[in-house]
Amino acid sequence: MKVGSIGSFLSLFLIVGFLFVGISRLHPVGEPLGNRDVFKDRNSLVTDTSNVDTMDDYFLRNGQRETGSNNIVASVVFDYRAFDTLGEATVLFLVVSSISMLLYTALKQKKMVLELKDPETGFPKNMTRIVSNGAYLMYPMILAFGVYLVAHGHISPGGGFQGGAVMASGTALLLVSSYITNHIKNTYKIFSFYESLGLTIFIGLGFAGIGVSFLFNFLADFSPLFLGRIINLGPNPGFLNSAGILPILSLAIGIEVFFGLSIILVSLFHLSRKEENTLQKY
Amino acid sequence: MGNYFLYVTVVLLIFIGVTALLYKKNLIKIVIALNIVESGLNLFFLTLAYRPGGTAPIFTLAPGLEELKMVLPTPQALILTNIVIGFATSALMLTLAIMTYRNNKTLDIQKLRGVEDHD
Amino acid sequence: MIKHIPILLIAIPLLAAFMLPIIGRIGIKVRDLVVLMVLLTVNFLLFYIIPEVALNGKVMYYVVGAVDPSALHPESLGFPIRIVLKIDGFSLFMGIISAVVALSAFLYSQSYIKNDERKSYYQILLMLMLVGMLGLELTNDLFNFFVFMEVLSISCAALVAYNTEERHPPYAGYKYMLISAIATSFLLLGIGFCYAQYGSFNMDYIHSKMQHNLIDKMAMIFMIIPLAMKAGAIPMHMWVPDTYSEAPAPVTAMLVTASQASLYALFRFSFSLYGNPVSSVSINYNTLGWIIITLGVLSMFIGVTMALVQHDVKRLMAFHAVSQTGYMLLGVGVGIAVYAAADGGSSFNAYGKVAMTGGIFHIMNHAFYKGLLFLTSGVIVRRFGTRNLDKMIGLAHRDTFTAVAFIIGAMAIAGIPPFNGFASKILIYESVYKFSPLLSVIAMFVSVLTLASFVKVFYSAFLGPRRDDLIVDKSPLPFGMKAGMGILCVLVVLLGLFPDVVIETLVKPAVSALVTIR
Amino acid sequence: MITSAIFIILSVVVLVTALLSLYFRDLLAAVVSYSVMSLVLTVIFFQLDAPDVAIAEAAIGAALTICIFVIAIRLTRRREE
Repeated sequence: MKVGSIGSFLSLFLIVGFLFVGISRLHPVGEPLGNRDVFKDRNSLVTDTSNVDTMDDYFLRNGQRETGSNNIVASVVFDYRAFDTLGEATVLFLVVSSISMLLYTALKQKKMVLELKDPETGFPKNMTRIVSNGAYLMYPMILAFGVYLVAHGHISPGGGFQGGAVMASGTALLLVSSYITNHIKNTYKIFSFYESLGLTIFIGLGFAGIGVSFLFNFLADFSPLFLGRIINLGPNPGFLNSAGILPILSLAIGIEVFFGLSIILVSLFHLSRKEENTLQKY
Repeated sequence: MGNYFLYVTVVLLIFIGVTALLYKKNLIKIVIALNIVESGLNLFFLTLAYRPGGTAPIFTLAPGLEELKMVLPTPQALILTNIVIGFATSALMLTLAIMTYRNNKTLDIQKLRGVEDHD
Repeated sequence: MIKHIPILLIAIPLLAAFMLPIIGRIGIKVRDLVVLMVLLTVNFLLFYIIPEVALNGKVMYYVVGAVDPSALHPESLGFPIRIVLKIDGFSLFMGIISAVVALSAFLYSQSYIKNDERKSYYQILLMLMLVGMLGLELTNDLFNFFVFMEVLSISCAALVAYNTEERHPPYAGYKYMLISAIATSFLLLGIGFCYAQYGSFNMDYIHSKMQHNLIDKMAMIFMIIPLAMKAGAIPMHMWVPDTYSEAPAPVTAMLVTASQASLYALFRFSFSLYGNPVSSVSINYNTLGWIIITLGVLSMFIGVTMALVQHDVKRLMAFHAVSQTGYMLLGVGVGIAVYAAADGGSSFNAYGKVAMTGGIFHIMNHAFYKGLLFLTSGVIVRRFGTRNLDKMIGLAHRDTFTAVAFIIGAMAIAGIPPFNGFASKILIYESVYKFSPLLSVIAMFVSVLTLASFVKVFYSAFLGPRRDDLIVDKSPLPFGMKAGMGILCVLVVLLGLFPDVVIETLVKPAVSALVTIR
Repeated sequence: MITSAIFIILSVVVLVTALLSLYFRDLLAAVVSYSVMSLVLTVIFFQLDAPDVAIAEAAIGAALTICIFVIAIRLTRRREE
């Protein structure tokens, strides 16, 4: 015990000391590596790597032309470092699988009857009519906002993760305002099917480009009609049908994140509901 | 310290989080502490990418090319990944904490310490 | 197609894992067959590239998503912009270990894990664990490494807690996840420091630009110590016995390999990211080597002494895992200590290289025999319904196969000649003796203690009168469990009989991949 | 100069809420405090010209994380012993 507390104090001291020394040697805030004038003479259409000496400058300077996406962050997430995104989607899938596995026995132990609707009024229990109706009305709007974020990921701030997370927060709203479905098993099956589907689309698109290389953006200059629209370089309003496979990847991630997070929320919430019911019984 | 206050915030956040990780005994409190450390890391990466007076790396509605100065895009992309990973980690840890509570009726590390001595 | 092999190794198991919830609805047989086929494919691909990578010494690069996947960076640009996968000798060596152990763990768990709906989740997690290991072994990108580290640790933590209805496994899983989360957080901090310095995540690029200034050294500390923690070296070994003993047996066999993957990363970072002994501003290799040697000797000694007093068969084996990690650290540590010695590399060529060969060969041997021992411990625990050694007796009358497998594993871990433990330990003894005789003596002494403690286990569990009343599970040993143990048994014996072949084909390329600079 | 002042104020708020979330013995209060921290961090991220990250942090850090924390507290116990 004594040795442990001394060791932990020492390690804490060391970590903080190292960190303070480290930040005093780092570049000052606001002056990262790279060239400030990356956009000088930018309208030349050949690949231009003069004046570029870091990875980020390359993305800023050539990202828009190479991927056709106005949002450079989206082009990094879904094109240049799409493999990381695949890994991240794997992490989410992994956690969903683990939570389903860990809670499987607990959720299956006793048959549970969810009496969510009050038989007299027809509205959910525990919540006033205003809350439940308000949640019910807000849910489509939250979904619409999430879908907007997903669909416009390559034009404006947003993308698969953000949109999926916003949609999943809608699910959370429905859950806390008691609109939980009675057919939890069916819900669960459908959700996990769509989650797998989203991931399969993602990795399938990766395999589709394997003639060149895995996750190659093969639609970027495939056809101007289908997701290959050539955009003006520099500031522009942006078009939905540009950027190649980027919007599809974003959509796949959106589906995966929405259904994955929803599964996590539904199973945890279901467990808590069940415990309450058991408590009330005894 | 002048220019370094964002870095200092990062270090203090990590310091607070690690202190709590070492000295807190409650399983859920530990998860909160871990999330605070992760927030510090997120802030660290975004601070690395920051350029004062710049714009977000999005060309829609950006000002003209002449004075365009953008923040670096890669750290933002990485932090997106890290946020989702952090959420996933804390969801798993909370589930495990719930299972621990169901089986042992306690969330205290010191009471759980006897757990490993069994045959 | 051969140029796509690095990505296929990761993408095929990923695709299968993603499809598994859908495939599982078609039928259980189909699902099992798919998983088996995927694992066999991964093994086949890894063995298929042995001639090219290990024998010809070619390094395979794969740039994910680029127009030309084998061109490291766009023309007229001096640095890579995309994620690069890289297979050299060491990656291939570790990949083969992971894939083989995963295959035998899968075969074993086909009979060991009860066949219900949770099993498809179990298989998903097992496959993603393999993906995590392969990913972090093949990648050449720091952030990608972090992501796969997370994949690995989350799947491990969930699998450790597989028996949720028992008292202890959820807490063991929580502990493992906490340790991993702390480790990966600090790893990310170190990666952030590297990025702030060099504006890139590519290991080779950072290595070529490395300035070895203060921030680099701090980044190294923030990256090496978490990895040592995850590998289970001594000051941070507290989680090892808890997690190893609570997990199901096949998962424990995989966990050993997962720890070896962290060890791989430790060696990889200290050589391929920071190693440049020729440069005058480099880190002090002698000091680093002695730190690693000290860690190794402490791990060896404390691990084995803790193991001697245990009465729980799985905890005993877990402490031996800590102890055996010490041998690898000792071997490679000696290599590092003489890596940049002032004599122009003569002592490195004389014995440092042999020590590293021994240390790295021991990784493979340890993964195989420790996996085998944990698999047999699964049989023992299932037969007696308890992990307490005092309540076991006379299993050899009933389970001859398990007894033979256990003897093979025990003799291998103690370093008795015809088995593989001897082959790597003799290399370590010989070369370490030239470096410092005392260390060599300690290593031999630890081996003797290891033998003593395994004799104890064998005596209490397998020998003695036949007592059928103590045995809970009386069913005959299923084929899957036999197959899982059989593969590892054969490998242990083969590696012991023909160590030269393996050393020449796999271990020497692995060592030369690490020390290319000299 | 204005941005510096904003950053300093927001940083102080973040640190205070982080401390509070570890200080409260009532776990629910701690979680709410953590949520406030996430929300303020969102503003900082937006000030750092990272709208993508800000949206993600708002949706995940400030909404969904809190949701699962609250469920976990409901399933265990509310007071820290």
